[in-house]
Amino acid sequence: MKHIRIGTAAASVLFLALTAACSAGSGTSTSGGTGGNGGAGADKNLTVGLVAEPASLDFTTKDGAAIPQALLDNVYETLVKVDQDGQIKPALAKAWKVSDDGKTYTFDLVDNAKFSDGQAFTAKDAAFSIDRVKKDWTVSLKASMDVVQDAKAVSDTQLQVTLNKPSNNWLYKMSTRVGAMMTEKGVADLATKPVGTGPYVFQTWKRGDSISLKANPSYWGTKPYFQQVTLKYFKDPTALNNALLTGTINVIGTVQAPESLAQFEGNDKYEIIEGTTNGEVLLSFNNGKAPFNDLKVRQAARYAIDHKALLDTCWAGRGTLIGSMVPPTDPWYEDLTGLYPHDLAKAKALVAETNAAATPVRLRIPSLPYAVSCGQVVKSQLEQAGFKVTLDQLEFPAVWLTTVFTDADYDMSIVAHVEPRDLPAVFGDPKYYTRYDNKQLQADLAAADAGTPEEQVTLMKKAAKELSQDAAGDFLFLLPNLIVAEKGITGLPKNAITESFDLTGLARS
Amino acid sequence: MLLQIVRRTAILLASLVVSSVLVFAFMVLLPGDPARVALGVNASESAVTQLRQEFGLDRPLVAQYLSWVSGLVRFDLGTSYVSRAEIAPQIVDRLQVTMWLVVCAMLLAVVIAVPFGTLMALRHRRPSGLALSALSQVGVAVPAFLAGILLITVFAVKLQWLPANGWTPPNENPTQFLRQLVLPVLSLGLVQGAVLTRYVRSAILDVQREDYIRTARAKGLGRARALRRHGFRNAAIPVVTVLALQLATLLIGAVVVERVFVIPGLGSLLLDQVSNRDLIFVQDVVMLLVFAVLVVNFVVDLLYLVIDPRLKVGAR
Amino acid sequence: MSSEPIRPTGPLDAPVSAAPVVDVAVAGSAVRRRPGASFFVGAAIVVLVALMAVVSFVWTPYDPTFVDAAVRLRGVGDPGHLLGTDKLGRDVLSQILVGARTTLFVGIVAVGVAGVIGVPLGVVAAMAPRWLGETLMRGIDLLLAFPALLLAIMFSAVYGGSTLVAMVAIGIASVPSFVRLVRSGAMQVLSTEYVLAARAAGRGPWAIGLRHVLPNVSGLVIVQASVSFAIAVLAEAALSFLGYGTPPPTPSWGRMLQESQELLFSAPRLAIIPGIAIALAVLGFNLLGDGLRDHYDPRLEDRR
Amino acid sequence: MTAAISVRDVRRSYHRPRTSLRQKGPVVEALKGVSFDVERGERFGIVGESGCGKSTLMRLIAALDRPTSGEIFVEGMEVTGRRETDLGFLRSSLQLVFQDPMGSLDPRMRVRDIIAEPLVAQRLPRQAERVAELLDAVGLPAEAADRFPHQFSGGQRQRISIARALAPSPSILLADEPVSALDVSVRAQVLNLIIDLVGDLGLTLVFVSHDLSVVRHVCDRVAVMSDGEIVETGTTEQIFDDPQHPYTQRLLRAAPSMRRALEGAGASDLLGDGR
Amino acid sequence: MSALAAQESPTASGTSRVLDVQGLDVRLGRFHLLHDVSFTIDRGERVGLIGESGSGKSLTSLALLGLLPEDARIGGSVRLAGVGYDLVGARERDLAQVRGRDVAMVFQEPMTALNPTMRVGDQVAEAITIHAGRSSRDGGARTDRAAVRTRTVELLDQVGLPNPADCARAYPHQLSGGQRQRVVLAIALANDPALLVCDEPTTALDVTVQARVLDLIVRGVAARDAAMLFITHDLSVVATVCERVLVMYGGRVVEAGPVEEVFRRPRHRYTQGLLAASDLDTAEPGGRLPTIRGSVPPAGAFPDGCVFRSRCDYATSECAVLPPWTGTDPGHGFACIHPAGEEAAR
Repeated sequence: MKHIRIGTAAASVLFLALTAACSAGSGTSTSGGTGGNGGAGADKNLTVGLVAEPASLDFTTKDGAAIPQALLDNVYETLVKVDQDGQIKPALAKAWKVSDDGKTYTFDLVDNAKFSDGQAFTAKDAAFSIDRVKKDWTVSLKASMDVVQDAKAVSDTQLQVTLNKPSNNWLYKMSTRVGAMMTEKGVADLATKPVGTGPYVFQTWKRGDSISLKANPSYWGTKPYFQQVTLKYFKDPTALNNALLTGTINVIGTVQAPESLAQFEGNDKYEIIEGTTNGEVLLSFNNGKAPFNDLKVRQAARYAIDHKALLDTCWAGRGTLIGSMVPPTDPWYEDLTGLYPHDLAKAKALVAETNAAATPVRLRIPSLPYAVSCGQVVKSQLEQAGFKVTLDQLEFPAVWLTTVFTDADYDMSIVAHVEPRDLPAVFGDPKYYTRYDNKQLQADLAAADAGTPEEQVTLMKKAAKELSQDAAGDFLFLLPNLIVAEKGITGLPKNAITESFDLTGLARS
Repeated sequence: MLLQIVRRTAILLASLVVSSVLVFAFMVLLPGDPARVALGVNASESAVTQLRQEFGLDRPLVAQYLSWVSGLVRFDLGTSYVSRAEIAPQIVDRLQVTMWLVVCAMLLAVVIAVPFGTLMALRHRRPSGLALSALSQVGVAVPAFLAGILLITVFAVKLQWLPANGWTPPNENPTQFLRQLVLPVLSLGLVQGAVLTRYVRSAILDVQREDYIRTARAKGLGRARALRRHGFRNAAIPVVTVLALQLATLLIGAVVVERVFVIPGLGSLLLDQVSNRDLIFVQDVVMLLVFAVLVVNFVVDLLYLVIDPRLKVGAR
Repeated sequence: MSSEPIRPTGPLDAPVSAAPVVDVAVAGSAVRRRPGASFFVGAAIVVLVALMAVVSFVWTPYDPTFVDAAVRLRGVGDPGHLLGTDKLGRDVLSQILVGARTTLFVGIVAVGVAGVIGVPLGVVAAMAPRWLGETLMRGIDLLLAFPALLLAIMFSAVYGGSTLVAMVAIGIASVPSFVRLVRSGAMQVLSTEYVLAARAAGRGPWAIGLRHVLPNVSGLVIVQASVSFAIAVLAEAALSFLGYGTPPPTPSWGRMLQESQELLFSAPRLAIIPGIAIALAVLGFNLLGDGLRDHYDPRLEDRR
Repeated sequence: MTAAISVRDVRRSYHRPRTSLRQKGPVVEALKGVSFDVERGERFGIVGESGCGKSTLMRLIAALDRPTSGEIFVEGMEVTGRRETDLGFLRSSLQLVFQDPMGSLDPRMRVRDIIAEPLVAQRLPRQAERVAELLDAVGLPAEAADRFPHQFSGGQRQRISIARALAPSPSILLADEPVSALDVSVRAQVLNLIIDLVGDLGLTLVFVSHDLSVVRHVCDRVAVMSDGEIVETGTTEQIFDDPQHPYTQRLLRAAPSMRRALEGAGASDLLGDGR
Repeated sequence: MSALAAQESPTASGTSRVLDVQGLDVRLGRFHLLHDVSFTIDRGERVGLIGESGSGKSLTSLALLGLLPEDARIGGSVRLAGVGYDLVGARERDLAQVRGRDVAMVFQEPMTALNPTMRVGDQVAEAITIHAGRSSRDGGARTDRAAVRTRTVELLDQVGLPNPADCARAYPHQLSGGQRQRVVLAIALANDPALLVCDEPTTALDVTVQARVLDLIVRGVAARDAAMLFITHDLSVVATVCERVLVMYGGRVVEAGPVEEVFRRPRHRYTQGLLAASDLDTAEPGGRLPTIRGSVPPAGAFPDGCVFRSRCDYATSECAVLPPWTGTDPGHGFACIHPAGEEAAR
């Protein structure tokens, strides 16, 4: 169970998952009727600019949020999906039932879905996909399926999954990449030729440049508007902006330089969409060793941070201030920003009291834009409170992951945890890099997973508050979902709270 | 002549062997187990073992080195630890992109450098020559990426004449290819041109002082004609050296411009693979670059044999 | 810069760099010209950069790393912030001043590494028996196959990104140009009659190396050092741009430029100011190198 | 009494780098078995054209190079085959003056240090006084010691060279084309100086030159070298008035002479018999 | 072109004057290097120009061909038979046509005077073809490649190169210094110039080689009935080769006249000193030689008035004024207030 958490979070920090799907509410009827290749004009093509290019197309063996961002919900589909409000909705499963003991799930599957290699999607494929996670996946995410005891096809359209124990989280995880439905014949070349049932078919991958998808002509559901979608990758946020300004791309899927939004604001050629994500930018403390094993030191640090000023300077004021590890889109959200208001005097007093200024603390940040920006601000603010801070920038992912994440060789770090509902992952496991060991919290989290939905909400609220009060970390802010698109592109999601950049509902008016 | 070729070939081969050992050793020194890095921090022990076996990482280093080198000789560069894709076609792909960029930029540089460098040398004591010289000094001092950013700002974003970035293969859409090529080639070519101009100037100045130029002028060749007929060939020797090496080192050096213009070239590939810790890939790319530099040097050496008859006899 | 650091092999030694060829001066002759305009302009710029660095030790308008949300993105000429502030509200003038330190540090490390390795190696390669000298030079040629940028990236991957690591790499990549230059200069010195005279006087090889060879190649070394300095400054900027250069919070002109990119439209000054600083410093060292070359190289004397 | 210099069948060959795959590089014989003696107090001239091996011979005598075979004795002590550290006697008893007045002085050293170099190297006492004495002896003012070589004219530089050579009070002076690079009007001054010093100090002089008239003026005995060999040796009168070897004859004839020219000899008269 | 060809006849005066230099004056930077140099050379005449380093003799030769550095300021006039304009101040393009055709030059350093990357024959052939078509003498015939090749080999043969056809295919580095100097001579003689300027052509050569080359130069000039200006510091070479001599010191011609007269009875004190200092033949062997005190000053450091007075034993305060030229014409006389050869009379 704990292992699950470590794994998921590890994946989540690999890259920022940036935008959300919008599975529901593609209200405008898509007119994908012309069919074939001939008719699709330029307006049926879409190019989306994104930041992180995948290193491989196989998320069963390779970590990283970039692969599901491109492929999940577009090429691969899952049995269930999460909508903009965080609710679980049908996808390849039309409906499902949960047994009273919460251990057996029976899914009724759609009967007209086909894989892009022409085979029909059946419950056998679903059972195969779930079994394969446990058998052949090598990424640590596979642990989310440890709770599954058995998956079997009752009929072509009915699947029965039995769990070891009740888990609220499992069904939620089925909406992520571990729930991706594959075919036995299609798994040979996962890294280069993904085969799924989705609205788009993988076409080409120009490494270092772009991935092209084309509309699946035999898609079982509502056919997508765009016949051809290119996901183009830009390492440099400025280049990404320039590409939109000069018409090379139609959409900036994720703005990494919020300051630069100024050039799109007030320009009626473009539309800016701002929403929220699951990405809590966490100033993490190494709770396992001095000085941050001392509550007063942690509190001093929390008081020292002026969150408003920090958000204004390092992320141009875009984003949401949060007081704990819960985004507003989660059912158990509660505004806790008042717990540790900016109070320099208190911070100074606490620093003086604990002798925290005696030795410099190492703020070891990954080489990611938001972390580099925030790191310098945090350093400056902590120093005003009397801390001595050395700032180390570690190459991300390779160096940061080994040094901070694996070896916990750090005092403080800054990273955005973008995994949905990741509080238990980040703070529920004492072996996690935060080294936070709170038995009460762990018990509450276990009970929340096993309990009824109402119990889950209550217990999670309690955990979140406990966490914040104990200053297990400082929750700097919640990353905004920032999309810039040419005017007239519709169906772009306001919030980014899943792993995929869902292209299904996009259209041009 | 034959002896010279044999001798230089032997040096080339020895250099290749030594550098391949160096590159291999460097990669061994890199911290972290490639298999573990490839699989991510939380990969299971069995998966790591399996990958190590699959890629032969459990063999002795000598065996690994030999199989790598024998692969290189057959142009079998192996399979990426990370993406599991064949490496050779990817490198070829990226190399083509970079070659377009670098070769065009160097052509531009030559087109700028030869006339301006010559003019600067001919007028090196006059105001016009000094002005050109100052201009070239400024050109040398501007980082290529800054030039790129400025060009994008003016010609792409403000004037909207050309695309700001991106890459289209020439066979896919020749017009778009050319439009996208202009700005990166300019930003690389102008800066390289400024650098090369300084060399041309210096080489021409040196040659101008040679006695044989005076002999040629005493024969009745005008200043410019004497330089053209007798100077250029001799001035070409240092300039060709610089040019060839600029060409070879730009394969990686262009990475900054590739980054600014989002061009999927060889340098970007190397940076990506370094950050992915795809060691076999990095090893191959580095070896390719080393190979390129060494071969270019070799070719330049042979070229000297053609340009400079004194070397044919091995006079030292 | 993307492209700087290339040095040729081949029969004719012509060290290549962002700035032009360092001519191999005739070692025995001391015909010196009075320094020209480029020397004075170059020296003035270099002194200015050095002065900025020195001043930054005792005084800067603000702590260059002090973040003040209240004054972010102030323009040039803002009262209290002469060159304005960046997006974190840090004082640009203070950063430029302290950045000069980084720039000098970068050059000193790179040139220091190259010189400390290259000069003795060059002298040894010239004084050693022929076979040893030749072998040494082949080894040095091999180093040419590893361009500075490549070495810097590889070094950063191994030892972690820091200015020091990157600059040691740049320095190592500059070693060949020093070795070749010093060797050819030293060989000229060794072929002079004053070295013969010194041997006839009873001087041993060490004394000849120290008392005759080194002083007479020092001019060449100074010129090359100046040019290499410029290359190192450009390399640091390029590496910072790629994220392998000077890490925050140390102020560096290269990183200031890189950080300012997203604000190119709303606050172009944030790119222009460090851009000018870099170009100026590079220009200064190149001009200084040129001026020194004119001074030390009698070949430019085209009057007979 | 032993000879000042005794050269016994000295050979020196160089390997040129090979230029073909099949053959080894050619061997160039710079000296093909040279033998002669220079007596103490003698002024011995060596005459020959460029490439005849006279400079190589000088270097071998000064132990600045090693012969391929043969032996060289200076004042009865064998020079050949000794290590550099065992050559102290040679360094103090034999010194050289070179041709190029610019290239033979280190441009980075003050005249004082240049002249004192043999004294420093041989750890001799009274260096400062000795430098002053030597400057006086070669006719340079005392304040010259503080200046650098480039501040002097060619003739003055050659005087500095001579002062340096005399510093360790050698008994033998090897002069390799000491006046060839000097202006005619200065040449006489330097020749006078050398002749005076050699006479006053009782030095043995070996004087190498391509200029027959200079050798004739300075030396008592002359050896004519051609192509790595000594073709003829004799007293100055013998060689110049009655040359025996055809090469010597040709050499003497080819040298333009003012006297003969004014008597009406033209360019064609410089050539040997026939054309 | 035709205008030039039309003037290809002896000058109106009827004398066969080839070169007429009047008041040649050269400044480079802040140095005044040549002062008022005047002389003439007639057809078939061999004139020597002697002087030590810094005397301005090489500068004079370069001025004759218009090869001085661009920033040199030149005054006076240089007129050449068959050329309708003053070479001083002429345009580079016009000068180029004169060089190699009407006036040719042999330089001091044979090792560097030839292009190392070009075959010797091509370099000679180039000298022929440059002026082909422009030359009235052979018309366009010389553009024929075979004819050019034949002429090249012929020229190389004339300068005494063994196997001239093989030599033509050689590169300069494959030839010895003496052979290279012959090639340079062949290039200079290719267009049968009216004037051949030789700037220390044998200084870098061995005595025996020098003898050959001097002989070839004299023969080549004689065969063409050309005028020759022979520059050297070696008095005996001048005495052997030339009929008339100009003595230069400090950028001025201090004495001029027939070789016999100047060398037997020098009038200028410098000429006298130079002759005495260089005359080793008559000096007592091992005895003291007469000397000129001091050394040649560096450029720009010569005294005004008489340039030699800083080294002259006879100098008086009168010498601070520039001594007038004593003599019939610039080609015969001296500039000295206390000339030699008058003490006996006094």
